[in-house]
Amino acid sequence: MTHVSPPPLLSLRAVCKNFGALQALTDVDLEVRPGQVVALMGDNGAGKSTLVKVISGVEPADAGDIEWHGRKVTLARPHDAQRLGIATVYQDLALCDGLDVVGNVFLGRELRRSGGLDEVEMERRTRQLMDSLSLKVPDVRVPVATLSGGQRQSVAISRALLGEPKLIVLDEPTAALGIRQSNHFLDLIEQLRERGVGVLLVSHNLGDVKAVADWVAVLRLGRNNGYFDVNLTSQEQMISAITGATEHAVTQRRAEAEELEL
Amino acid sequence: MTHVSPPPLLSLRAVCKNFGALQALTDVDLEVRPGQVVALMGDNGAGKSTLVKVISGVEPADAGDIEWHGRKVTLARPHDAQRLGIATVYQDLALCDGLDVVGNVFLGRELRRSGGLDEVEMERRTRQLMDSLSLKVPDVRVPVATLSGGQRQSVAISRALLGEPKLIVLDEPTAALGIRQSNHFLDLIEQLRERGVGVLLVSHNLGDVKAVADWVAVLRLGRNNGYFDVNLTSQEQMISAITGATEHAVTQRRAEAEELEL
Amino acid sequence: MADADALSDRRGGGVGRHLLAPVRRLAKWGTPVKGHLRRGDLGRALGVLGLVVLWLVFQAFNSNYLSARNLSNISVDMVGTGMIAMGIIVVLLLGELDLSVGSIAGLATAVFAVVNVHAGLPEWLAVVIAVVSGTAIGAFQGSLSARFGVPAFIVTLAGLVGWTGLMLYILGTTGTFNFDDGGLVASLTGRYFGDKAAAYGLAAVGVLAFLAVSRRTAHRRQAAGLPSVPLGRVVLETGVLAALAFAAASVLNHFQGLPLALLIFLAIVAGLDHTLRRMPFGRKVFALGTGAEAARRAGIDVTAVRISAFAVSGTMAAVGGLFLASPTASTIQATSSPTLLLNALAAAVLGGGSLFGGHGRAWSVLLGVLVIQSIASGVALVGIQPAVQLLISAGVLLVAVIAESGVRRARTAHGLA
Amino acid sequence: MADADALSDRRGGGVGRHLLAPVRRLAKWGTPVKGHLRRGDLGRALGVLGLVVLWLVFQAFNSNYLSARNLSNISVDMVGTGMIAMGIIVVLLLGELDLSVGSIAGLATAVFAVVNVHAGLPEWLAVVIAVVSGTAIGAFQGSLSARFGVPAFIVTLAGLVGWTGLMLYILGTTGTFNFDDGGLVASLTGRYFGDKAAAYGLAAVGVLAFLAVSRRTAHRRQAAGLPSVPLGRVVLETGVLAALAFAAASVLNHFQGLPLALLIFLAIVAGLDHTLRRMPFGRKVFALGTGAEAARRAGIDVTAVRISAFAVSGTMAAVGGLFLASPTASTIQATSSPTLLLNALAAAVLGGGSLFGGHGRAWSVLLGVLVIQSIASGVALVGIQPAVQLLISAGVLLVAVIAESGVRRARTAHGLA
Amino acid sequence: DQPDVPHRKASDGGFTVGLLFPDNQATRYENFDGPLIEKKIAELCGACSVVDANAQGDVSTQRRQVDTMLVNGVDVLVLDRVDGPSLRRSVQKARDAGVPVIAYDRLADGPVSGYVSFNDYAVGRIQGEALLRGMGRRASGDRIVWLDATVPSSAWSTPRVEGALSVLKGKVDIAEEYTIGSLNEQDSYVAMSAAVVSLGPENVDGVYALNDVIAAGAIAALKNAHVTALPPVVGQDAELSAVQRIVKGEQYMTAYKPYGLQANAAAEMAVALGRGEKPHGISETTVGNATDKGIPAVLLEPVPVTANSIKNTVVKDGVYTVKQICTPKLAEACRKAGLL
Ligand SMILES: Nc1ncnc2c1ncn2[C@@H]1O[C@H](COP(=O)(O)OP(=O)(O)OP(=O)(O)O)[C@@H](O)[C@H]1O
Ligand SMILES: Nc1ncnc2c1ncn2[C@@H]1O[C@H](COP(=O)(O)OP(=O)(O)OP(=O)(O)O)[C@@H](O)[C@H]1O
Ligand SMILES: [Mg+2]
Ligand SMILES: [Mg+2]
Repeated sequence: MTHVSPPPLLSLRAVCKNFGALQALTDVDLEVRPGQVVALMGDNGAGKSTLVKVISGVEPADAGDIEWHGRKVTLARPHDAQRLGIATVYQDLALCDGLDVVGNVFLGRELRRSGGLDEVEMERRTRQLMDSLSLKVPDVRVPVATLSGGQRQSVAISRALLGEPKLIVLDEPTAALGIRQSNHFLDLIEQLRERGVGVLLVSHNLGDVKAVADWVAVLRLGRNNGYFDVNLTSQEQMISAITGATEHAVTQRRAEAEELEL
Repeated sequence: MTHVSPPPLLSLRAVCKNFGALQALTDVDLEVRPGQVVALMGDNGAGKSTLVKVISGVEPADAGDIEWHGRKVTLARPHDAQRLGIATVYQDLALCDGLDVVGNVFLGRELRRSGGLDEVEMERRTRQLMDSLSLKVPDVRVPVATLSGGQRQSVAISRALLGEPKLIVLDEPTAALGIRQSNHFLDLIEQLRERGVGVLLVSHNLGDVKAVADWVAVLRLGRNNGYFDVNLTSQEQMISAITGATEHAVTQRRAEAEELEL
Repeated sequence: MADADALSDRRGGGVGRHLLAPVRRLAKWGTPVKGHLRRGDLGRALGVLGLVVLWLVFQAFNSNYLSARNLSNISVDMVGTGMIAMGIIVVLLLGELDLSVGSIAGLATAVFAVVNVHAGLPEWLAVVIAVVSGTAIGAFQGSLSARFGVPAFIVTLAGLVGWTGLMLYILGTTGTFNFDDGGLVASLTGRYFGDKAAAYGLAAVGVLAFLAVSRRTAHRRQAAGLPSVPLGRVVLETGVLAALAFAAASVLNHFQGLPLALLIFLAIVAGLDHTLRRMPFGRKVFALGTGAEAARRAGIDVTAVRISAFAVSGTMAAVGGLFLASPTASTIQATSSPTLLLNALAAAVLGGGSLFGGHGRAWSVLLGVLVIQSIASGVALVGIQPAVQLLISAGVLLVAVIAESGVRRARTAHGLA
Repeated sequence: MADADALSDRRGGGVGRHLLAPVRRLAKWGTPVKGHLRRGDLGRALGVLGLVVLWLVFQAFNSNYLSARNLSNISVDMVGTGMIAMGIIVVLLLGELDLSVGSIAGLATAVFAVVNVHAGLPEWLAVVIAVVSGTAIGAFQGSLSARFGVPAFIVTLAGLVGWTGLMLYILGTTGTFNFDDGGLVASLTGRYFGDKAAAYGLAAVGVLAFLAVSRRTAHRRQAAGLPSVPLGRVVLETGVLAALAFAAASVLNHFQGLPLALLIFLAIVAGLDHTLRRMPFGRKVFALGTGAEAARRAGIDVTAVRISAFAVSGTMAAVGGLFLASPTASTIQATSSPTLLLNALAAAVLGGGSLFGGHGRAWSVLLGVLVIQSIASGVALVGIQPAVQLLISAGVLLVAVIAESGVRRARTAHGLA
Repeated sequence: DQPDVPHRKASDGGFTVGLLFPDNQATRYENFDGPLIEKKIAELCGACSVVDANAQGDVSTQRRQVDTMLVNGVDVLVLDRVDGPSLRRSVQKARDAGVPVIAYDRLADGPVSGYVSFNDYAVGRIQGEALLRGMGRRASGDRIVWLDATVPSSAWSTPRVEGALSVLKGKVDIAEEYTIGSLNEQDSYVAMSAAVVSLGPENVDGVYALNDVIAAGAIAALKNAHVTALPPVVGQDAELSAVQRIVKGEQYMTAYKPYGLQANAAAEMAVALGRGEKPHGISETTVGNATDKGIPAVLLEPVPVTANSIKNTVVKDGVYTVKQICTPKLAEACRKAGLL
């Protein structure tokens, strides 16, 4: 079975990341395949955002292998990840406060025409994009510093959707979104899946996760603590893995399954 | 009935706030009584955080009256609100990144002893507080800049709980919290209610709101758009008010009820 | 109701995957009215007003002040400081400060003099070497700041002192150096185009270019269905610009015609303005200025942009130095660098180049440096004593920043932040 | 399982109000090991190492360098710059910069001279007036910066030039001013406590105070159940301190004894250190430096803190100016302010006073200024030419910031950020 | 406040003379040169007027001041250039506008019409002679410390050094030599302190200081090093504080340049040039600069001032009154020096 399936889009093996004495990630494994939505869950401080930053090249791993389409890659800078087609919505959004919405959405990949930037086209596309996502900002030409929390998150999401990312990494993307916007966003994730995009979704919301994810990877204290098929796992099992109520059962089973596969 | 009940803890009347041409709040009314949990809901950009900032004195209102225990007050600076006993968890948390956890929790009301700050006692109490809330940070002496999103939110919450606030204003306080931490936090709100503290809770999470709130005030496009008793209102009604599906029915009823009361 | 159900259902943790039916679009209630007050307008209006008041005051003190000769002198004398100010603007947009520009200007003149006079290289080559050494110094400072994460004000404070030391070292015991006062550098400020057609032609070209660009942008925006500047406003702006440009041309023609220095300055201002507002480099500078970490995560090579910005600043400082050295055909005095820095910074700030990243157009430096030079000229004509002149320079910078802050607040209050 | 149910239930939107049963505490896995590397240790160790290397190098050039006379001279001469550097530290902690300290120092000496010599007020009153004018100037700059939201580097750049102008204006035609070389200000650096007991006594008091404070803190922390510094480390630290203190006292006693200037300096350093680290004012300064908006929302009067910090900086600059003017009993030259600023800033940075808010102990300035003055003394003894001296000053500042950045990174990598 | 003078010579013979001074580090320009020149011009030409400006050490400022004076229509310029770059273009500009330029104190480049200054070689010579005399009196060692400036802008300081060395060579040992970065007391103090550490306080037998400011710093350093018997220190400029130090016995000598003579010569030249006459009658010699040869020049002789010659020099010339010199604290020393 292993030799016929194509290699995963992204696979991490034994990734470690320390901040001084603090081991934020220890031997973390993860796989995302095209058209797959993998949810990453875990308690506060479990290392989810650290893993996201490793994948996006923002804070490179100290140890471990990262493979893209089965080939080993180095993600030392955000640029490296972008070149592969990885787009990220960070937990802290990482917007340029003083730039307007258009400027933020297109930052680093501005459209050009003879003689400079094509502001008109960028503005048109930004409006289109935000409309199509039912994400609302008062005006695409105001600095994002003046936007509400949810509006800022909308901008970060639009930014990640621009272009044709192959893997989209979302760190609690709906934390600040309203009810309607959240739902619309979840629809969007399904559209992405249908287009064969890989999605890594960090979330604390079991409802959202059950709604859109195929698999759930759980981190606990910086280590893998289970990998579940959403449709075959109960909420209780997941919560146990996240909070550490039962650490063995599920992990065990998964580990055995992996051994068989190899 | 009106003249026997004590005046509300906080009441806003016809509060307005503009950012240039943008009317963020228009004639907003709101009441919170001691021991009452009022949820404030609304779409992204509805003006919830703006209202929170008005109440906390961070961005004073342009027009309208604010009453505290029935007496008119001016909230021109954060200090004014604090003096009244209003504690706030902001959506953007507003922590001093370079100060450690202890420094942030006690910022502006440091404990003193002869000869200076009482670091030992502050550290002890911070540990105690965070333990009692089951909020976890790796160490109370690391700068909050190094904490995870949820850990930072924990610090902001601890900060607000310190002292004996009379009104606690929470702007999406669980957005970054894990499952366990969220639940624990909701318990805490109930404890606050029992102690007679007024709570204003901004949230997009209907589940949380239904779980702890007594009343739900809905903002839409910067205006009041309904005031519901949680136990008597269906989720559908609330969602309609938030998204604007039906703007009249509920508001109407509430408006009539108010007229009767006056 | 079906919508609401779907919403609460999903939010509530259900496993169903309903597609949310499209909901009514939110009213576009938030679009601020911007037609009548575009970004920077207020600042520019205030600047022009201030300039007019200044001129009238000095004219009252000395009736030669508004003579064509003096106004023409001002237009030439401002170029050196203006060049330096333009470099500073780029660094200010980054949210940084370059304290070393005055010293770099001085050092560049020393390099030029030594290479030209001592080593005997041709003047054009010496100019190139001097300018490139400014670029290299700027890049060096920028890379120190970027690679070690050291605030630029410290690196450039070291530069302020260090480059002066290097300059003194290069000049050796002579302390100064004269170069050919009929040569290339001397003619930078000494040459005028006496033909009346030159000044008027330049004015005409400028006005027409402005009109063409405005109209084309408006057309493209309309075609793309975006709100655009109304025709009336374009006509008004063009009219104001034409009036100013032809008045200036006429004054210049009353003295010796269009100065070469002014022509070069206008060309460089136009180029820098385009680079900052319409080219990817400018966008990157703005982005870094308002969120360095965000820019990094957007894949922008933060170090490269930072180094480039400081290289531009160093280059412009060297160019400015040559213009300042041109009238005396001698190297700039080492001690003058703090005052030079102050004037250039004041010009940059006065021009509305916000210090907080995100704003600042190169064109506005023109206004800023005109104000600074008008004051310098007036102070000299009225014969104010040097100690008081220093106080005036300091006061002008303070007034500039306070005015700028007022403009910024007004802008924020109007939702244009 | 009941727990999990409750969790999913509530999260899932149920209306029930179960009280969550207490869950197992998370393991305390995150506590970094800090015992062996406390904040600032690395920086201090590096600083001391650098100092020793410097001393050996200069001693190789001139065998009188490490004589008791020269070391004693260094300990006195460093006080002026050190005072200014301490003021700068406070402003750096705010995340701001005060470029005007050199000028304020000069102006204060001019004010002193004019009030004392011209107006004939008694010396002590003239000193008070000079120092208070420093305070007032600092407060003025701080309030401009705070009220108008203008970056302090601009306001203080205007100050750098403006106060020099004011100084020249006050001195008028004289250009410089001499005052009584046997008076109060002159004795600031001229007076020594010749009694050997003075220097040794001071060393003993310092060591004992350190020991007492360390022990008491450790006890209180243990009593409160908090981790505390182990006894072994306290003993080690006390031992190192005692060795240094008594060695220094012995050197001083080999020349003329304990200098008054050094005594005053140590007292002020101790006071400022306590204020910054153990008093609410210091905490507010730190808070502002790492998050102005957060500090404002915490109810801190941001404007007042900012004004106070700049007032401290202005005061210390004035005090430093008087110490610098003391040996020659003459006003400080106006042109020397950029170099003064540079040296003071280098001392502040070298001392490990991070520029990014949050770190920086007043004590470390002692080390920083010792390095700066050791270099100045060595450069003077070796007879290096002034142009090169400027290059050296600039280089020292650069090395200081680069070292500081290295230390900062090492600290971050060790989770002590 | 400046009268609008018509461009070329007015019918009544009155015209405007512009005075351009370089800096105010030294007290002399505003206290002596300016008023003295003005007084002499008023004597020679009642209808003439004088305007002045001080460039405060900045060459660009001075250039602008020249431009301004030309715009305002002065007829003669007396230019004491900033110690730094020459103002060749400005001088040329003035010449083109028909305004003659007199170089004052320091020789400027370009078509200068006259030069008035002191003989710098002689300054150095009398400094050297005085130093030898002072050391001879002490008859201890022969080690001197030489404190000089870094910007010896060739034209005026090199002859001084040559003059001093012509006397001192072979007779003293220049044990330490320091270049002072900027001419102020603090920098001089630092250099002298270093010299004391290097040589030992008892081994400094004499100090050659460029001028009185440097001398002041050196003396402060010696006193702070607790040198009880101060070695002879020589300076230049006869500043009031230097004269007072001489009275106190701290400084041995200063080279006094009678500004009155210099001012008179400049005023005479200016009036002559303003009237369209040649200044050759006033000058005794000619000098050359980088561009021109044969510039008519007046080179005046400096006068040494020591404790016993104060009365006959600075007091007699009216530079300082005895009251100015002899403050209450100095009364005792003044009596000893025979001033009171
Ligand atoms: N730059 C840093 N320096 C030091 N420690 C850090 C740094 N960044 C993160 N950490 C620590 O690493 C741990 C994991 O943090 P991370 O942000 O990955 O958690 P998370 O799983 O995203 O949590 P949350 O759900 O709260 O967002 C935390 O204990 C945090 O304090
Ligand atoms: N400082 C400001 N300047 C200009 N506009 C602002 C400013 N602050 C908020 N706004 C605007 O006011 C509106 C209300 O913002 P607010 O932050 O109150 O929304 P919110 O209800 O909290 O939304 P969210 O759920 O996304 O947090 C938004 O359209 C926002 O763009
Ligand atoms: Mg996270
Ligand atoms: Mg909000």
